[in-house]
Amino acid sequence: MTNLSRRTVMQGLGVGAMATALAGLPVFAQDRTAIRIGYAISKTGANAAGAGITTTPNYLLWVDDVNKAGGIKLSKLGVTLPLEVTEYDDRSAAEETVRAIERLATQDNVDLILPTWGTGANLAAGPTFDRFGYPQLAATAVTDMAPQLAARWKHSFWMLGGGHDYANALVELLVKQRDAGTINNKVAIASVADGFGIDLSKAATPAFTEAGFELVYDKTYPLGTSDFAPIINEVSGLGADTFVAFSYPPDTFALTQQAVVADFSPKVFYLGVGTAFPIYPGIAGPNHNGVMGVGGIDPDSEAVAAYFERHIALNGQAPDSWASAITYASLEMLQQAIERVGDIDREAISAELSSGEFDTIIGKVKLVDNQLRSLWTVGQWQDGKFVGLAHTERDGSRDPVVPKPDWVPAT
Amino acid sequence: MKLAAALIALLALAFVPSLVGPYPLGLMIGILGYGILATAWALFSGPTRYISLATVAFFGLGAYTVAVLSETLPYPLVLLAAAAIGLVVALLVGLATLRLAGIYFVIFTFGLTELVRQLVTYYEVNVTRTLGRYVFLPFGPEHIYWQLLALLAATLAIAFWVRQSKIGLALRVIGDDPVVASHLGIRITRAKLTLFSISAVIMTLAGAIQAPRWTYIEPSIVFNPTTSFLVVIMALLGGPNRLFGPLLGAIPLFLLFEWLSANFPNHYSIILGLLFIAIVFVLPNGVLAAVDSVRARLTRKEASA
Amino acid sequence: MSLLRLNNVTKRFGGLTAVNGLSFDLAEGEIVGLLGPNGSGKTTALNMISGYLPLSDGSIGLLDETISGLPPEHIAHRGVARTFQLVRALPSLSVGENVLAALAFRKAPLWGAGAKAEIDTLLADVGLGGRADQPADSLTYIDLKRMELARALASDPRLLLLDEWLAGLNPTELQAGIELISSLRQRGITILLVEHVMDAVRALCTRCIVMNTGSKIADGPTAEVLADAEVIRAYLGADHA
Amino acid sequence: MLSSAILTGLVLGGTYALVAMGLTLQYGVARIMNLAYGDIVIAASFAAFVLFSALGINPLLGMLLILPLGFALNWLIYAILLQPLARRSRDRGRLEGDSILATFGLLFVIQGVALVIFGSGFQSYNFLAVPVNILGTIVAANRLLALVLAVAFAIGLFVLLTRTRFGTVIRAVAANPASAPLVGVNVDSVARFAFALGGALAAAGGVVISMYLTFSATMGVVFTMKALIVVIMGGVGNLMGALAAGLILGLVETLVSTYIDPGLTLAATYLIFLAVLVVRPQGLFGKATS
Amino acid sequence: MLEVSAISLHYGKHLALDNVALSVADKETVVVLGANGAGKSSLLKAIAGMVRPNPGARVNLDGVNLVGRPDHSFVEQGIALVPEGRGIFGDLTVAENLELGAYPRHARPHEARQRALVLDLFPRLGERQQQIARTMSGGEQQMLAIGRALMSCPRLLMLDEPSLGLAPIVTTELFAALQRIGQTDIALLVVEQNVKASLGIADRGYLMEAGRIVGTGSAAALRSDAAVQQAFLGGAAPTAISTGVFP
Repeated sequence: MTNLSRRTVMQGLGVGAMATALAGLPVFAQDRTAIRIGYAISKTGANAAGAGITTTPNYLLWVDDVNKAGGIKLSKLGVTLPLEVTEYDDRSAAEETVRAIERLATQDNVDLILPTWGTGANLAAGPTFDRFGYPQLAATAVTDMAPQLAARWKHSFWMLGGGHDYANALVELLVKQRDAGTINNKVAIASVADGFGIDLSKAATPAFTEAGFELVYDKTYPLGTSDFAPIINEVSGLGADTFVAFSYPPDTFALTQQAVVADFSPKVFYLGVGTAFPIYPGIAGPNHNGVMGVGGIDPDSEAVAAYFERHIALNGQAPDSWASAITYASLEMLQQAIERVGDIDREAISAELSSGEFDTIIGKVKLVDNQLRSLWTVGQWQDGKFVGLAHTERDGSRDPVVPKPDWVPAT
Repeated sequence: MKLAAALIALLALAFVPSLVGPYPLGLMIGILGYGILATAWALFSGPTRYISLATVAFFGLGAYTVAVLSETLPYPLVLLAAAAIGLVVALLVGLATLRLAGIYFVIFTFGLTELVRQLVTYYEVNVTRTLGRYVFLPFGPEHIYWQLLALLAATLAIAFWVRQSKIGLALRVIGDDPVVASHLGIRITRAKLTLFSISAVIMTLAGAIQAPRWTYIEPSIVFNPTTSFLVVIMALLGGPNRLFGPLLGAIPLFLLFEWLSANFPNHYSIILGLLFIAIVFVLPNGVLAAVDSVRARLTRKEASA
Repeated sequence: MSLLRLNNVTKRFGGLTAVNGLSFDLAEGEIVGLLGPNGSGKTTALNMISGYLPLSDGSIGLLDETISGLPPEHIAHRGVARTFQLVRALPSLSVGENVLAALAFRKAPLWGAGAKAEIDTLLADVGLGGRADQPADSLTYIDLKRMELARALASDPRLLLLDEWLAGLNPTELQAGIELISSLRQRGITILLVEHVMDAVRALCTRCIVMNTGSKIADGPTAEVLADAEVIRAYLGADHA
Repeated sequence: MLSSAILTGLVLGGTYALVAMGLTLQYGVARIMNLAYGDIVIAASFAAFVLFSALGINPLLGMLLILPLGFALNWLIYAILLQPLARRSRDRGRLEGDSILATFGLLFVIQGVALVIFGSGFQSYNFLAVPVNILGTIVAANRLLALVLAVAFAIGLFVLLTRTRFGTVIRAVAANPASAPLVGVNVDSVARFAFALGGALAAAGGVVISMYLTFSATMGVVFTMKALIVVIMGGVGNLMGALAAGLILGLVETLVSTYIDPGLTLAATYLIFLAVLVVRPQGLFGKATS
Repeated sequence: MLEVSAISLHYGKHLALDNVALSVADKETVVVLGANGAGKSSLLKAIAGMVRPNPGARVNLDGVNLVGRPDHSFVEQGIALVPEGRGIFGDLTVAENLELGAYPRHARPHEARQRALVLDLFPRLGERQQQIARTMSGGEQQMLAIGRALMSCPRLLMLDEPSLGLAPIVTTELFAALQRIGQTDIALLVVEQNVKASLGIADRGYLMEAGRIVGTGSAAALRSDAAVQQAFLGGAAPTAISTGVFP
């Protein structure tokens, strides 16, 4: 590792053009002792917290699971090889992400590259994955551009849907509740002024309006806001039974606390990223019960339960109940695709990912136009689990609890 | 003679993309990007000693200009528009900061960058209803590399010219004592605004040229305040009052970051931090000053030998 | 015709009136002493003439033109140069560059080879010949004063404002300093001198203006002014009369 | 509505002031432009979190442990890392440059250690999240605590600085360190004390905000920048200035959020900060230098 | 009381003090004369501990060598310096400046007594107790600087060009005050360009040139010496001193 990197630095200085030429030589099968996986992930900077919850632990878990099982079978080569990892810190900067992928692809010549965390970073990395022909399994990017992107970059796979998926599912679920008379017609929305919040609010605003809801509050707040008292104070006086926040984790936690303090307890309390995090019940205390949010899991799935157990055992923390399982599932797909191809043939692996059906912890999965369409879109904390209420392909396994229980005041 | 050497070096560097692989080229792009920013930063901040943290404001504006206009205007005009926007903002910033000095200037420029970021965000969110924008320009890394190389050459040429020129002297006088400067007949406002604007336009162009490399532009990517800090550190490390100082600060630091993040992805922060502290203690006057003093010691030894 | 004319010049800082209705004229070629106790407003007056401080009231004219309200660089371009009470060298520049800074930005700028010759001449004039390449911050106090004078002269002034330029010199140095200033008269430079060193005032000034608490209390030929009872009471004290 | 917005704003401003107060002491007296300040804040948040969640120690009691620890840690940081730099460069500009570089390094070290120990994820817990009704406005007790502490610290330090001999010594070192040895003041030890005291205040801020803000190892820089804005807006070294600036920023943020658009809160705070500096380049309570 | 010897001091490559020795007896008033750049200020700073001389230097106060101690401890031993430029705390009030003067431990018990002494010497400081020091005139600031030094109960008070930039009438007052101080138990070591006035209050004097002591003698002898007259009171070239009038 150290030697390799020293060489790399020399080349950066423009000294080692020769070495680069040599590095392009193919790796022969008989030399192969492992399948080399590379990834650059945000270990520092703004994205580190998100990556540390959803992405890194799952990469570690998958590598551990595979290697414990003896590795991945490459039938064409007649070997079963363990995974070997090269990891970099992209320092939460798009420029670093791009360069790290260039490095993994051309310098380290890894066999496969796992993507970084976040929508922006995955979009930034798209052309580079594409240029070097590596499949990109973007499991933590939410974008309505996914169909166009998948068409533009043939090796890219978009696993987490777009803003419309989540917004429409939420509206649909709420329409049922309204029509049943459980909630009134008024909805208040606060969105973080960042990629995720805007994508969702852009989809949700017209969807709510078309469904006949009255939007009594629909505003954005800047990334980094720490005090939500003004928003909660204003919203609590507007008579909305439904409060929706397309928020980021710190905001999600602060909004919950503030709503409890202000005793603003709407019948539907829906928050964005972070509700599905394992620490949410710890922060909200008994009040986590009945809170809705993005994502969800199938509480009755044994595969998911087993996955949770393995994740806790290895990482010391539970996975989140939205993108973690998807991330892990995307890795299972990758593994199965490799085994079906029987060799590290990235073109063939990509083709298999596009067309094949895979057996994962979230069930049988088949991509549609390089996109995972089988997603939990709305979840709710019920009995200590963040259970899926709405799914893009199948009916929810649980019914929503509306109205949610009243807040228990803190002591 | 020196000019000829510089041109040969430039020509040689222009062939780098055909000689090296994508990753070394990516490194070169990164080095050029930071080298340009640090040199441009030192153009104004070196002689005046006004530490500006507004670098990324201009950088980001450049990138956004490309994101907004690349579909509607031909590319050269997009760059021109970026330069014009950088110039206008630089003049506004320059006029607003005329009375500020020291730490007040530093934090003002930081606040200003954040304000620009907030306003861009607000505009995008509430007017265009999107946050991220996509830049699909048909540029490979080598195109970006060549453009950056040209911009770096131009920046160094400007820096060279400024050092020889009256305006360079004016800025040094202002940096030492603005009161004396005005009493000697120096038009302080004009001198400061001129160089601040030149420096800002270069930064804007650096952002504009690199935008296509990321495909996706959003405020948190292009207005990342860390960039401003890194540029200051690089320039200070190399020596902001020397022509090649900022560049020679950028190169080792950039490579150091790269090496650490690759070899110690989990302890990157700690090692980097310790190295920074060591640098302050070991190289108190910057890399070039250290090189000079070593060279001086060697010549003295030779002379005595 | 007068070169400089102060008409009812007033400066207030908050509630404090530092200079109060000061009026006087300087004729071309004069060396005039501006005297007064510490805090009587002399330096404030110089600062207003050079444009460093804006006036609260009144006006200042140079030849036929009103210069009050102009920024220092414009006043400098009209031929007013100064030194400062506490020497203000440009420490990161060399001695020569200190002088060049004045040459390059004066009304008829010098740059390049012509400037170099002029720098050498000016430095030689003040006794710093051959030291153009020395860093300014390595100079001693007296040499800094010399350099500052050379810098002021490099602006090619009509009017030179010297703020305690002779302070802190020992008697021998003082003698040399007096001769240097006296030689400037031959260049046709008018000099307004704020000074506490009475020997120098007596030797140099044909005329003196004395201020006390912001107002002018005496103005006339040096010998008369220094014998004035109020000047003795407020400024000189019995020992120095 | 207005009174509620004002109260909410003051409470938020209390957090800002509390976080900034130590920095104004560190920069004003010890002349250290401490870019690692926010990481000290976060470190204290982690300490409070560990005491609370692992040992069940109430953060208010935890403060009794964490404050002295913060003091000691910062005392050591100054003695080992910064004092040699301060000695090396008695002039302010040089020390500013050196301290920026050195504390930038320190920032990475502290952040790196926190990353190794706690990982990069979000941490949060609830303490004192009980509603307090003040004149009909509900505020969270933990946020109110921040305001109360900010005001108490500001007044306490103000009294210390203006009414005691030691306070006069501290102000003398702040105003003119070169002359302080002339009256027998050990500049090194006063600066060290001020830096350590500033660190203890940072730790106090960290403990309090951990009760209601979500934090992570990489978030220190957010607090550094907010604190710098407050310190500069208030006027360097001026505790009352920091208090006033913090409260003003909190008020502006809340009023803009309530009456204009929550999307413009941060833009408004930066705008007001910039406007203050354009009008008063030395900050609200700073002394003009000329 | 004060015995200084073998003081050499480098600023970079420049030798500011070259093996300087001098002494001040109890209650004595000593003046140091010399051209600008001769090293007079550096000498006072070295004696006050503000700069550290080259190894081997001795600043003996009653036989105890203070060299190497931290800068702030010199005043605690009884050596007070009024530096060039005065060094007052401009942002603090007059009263606070005086209070700080009495900061050294040995001075604290005598604060009231010393304050009375200072206010008696400089009545104007009494009128201006609450004024911010920076806003006072140059003469008043100089008085404050001296007053602050006196608050530390010094045995030796050193002044660096106290009359610099002061109006003649204030200079007269200042020297009168110094003379009164000289009559107390306090010894004075003064650097001055005002040769006439300083020799008027001094017992002894030293002549310095280019970092070295080149002569010494009683004030009366110096005053009447023709060579000193020539060198310091006009006319002669400074080289007259270096020929070694007082070997």
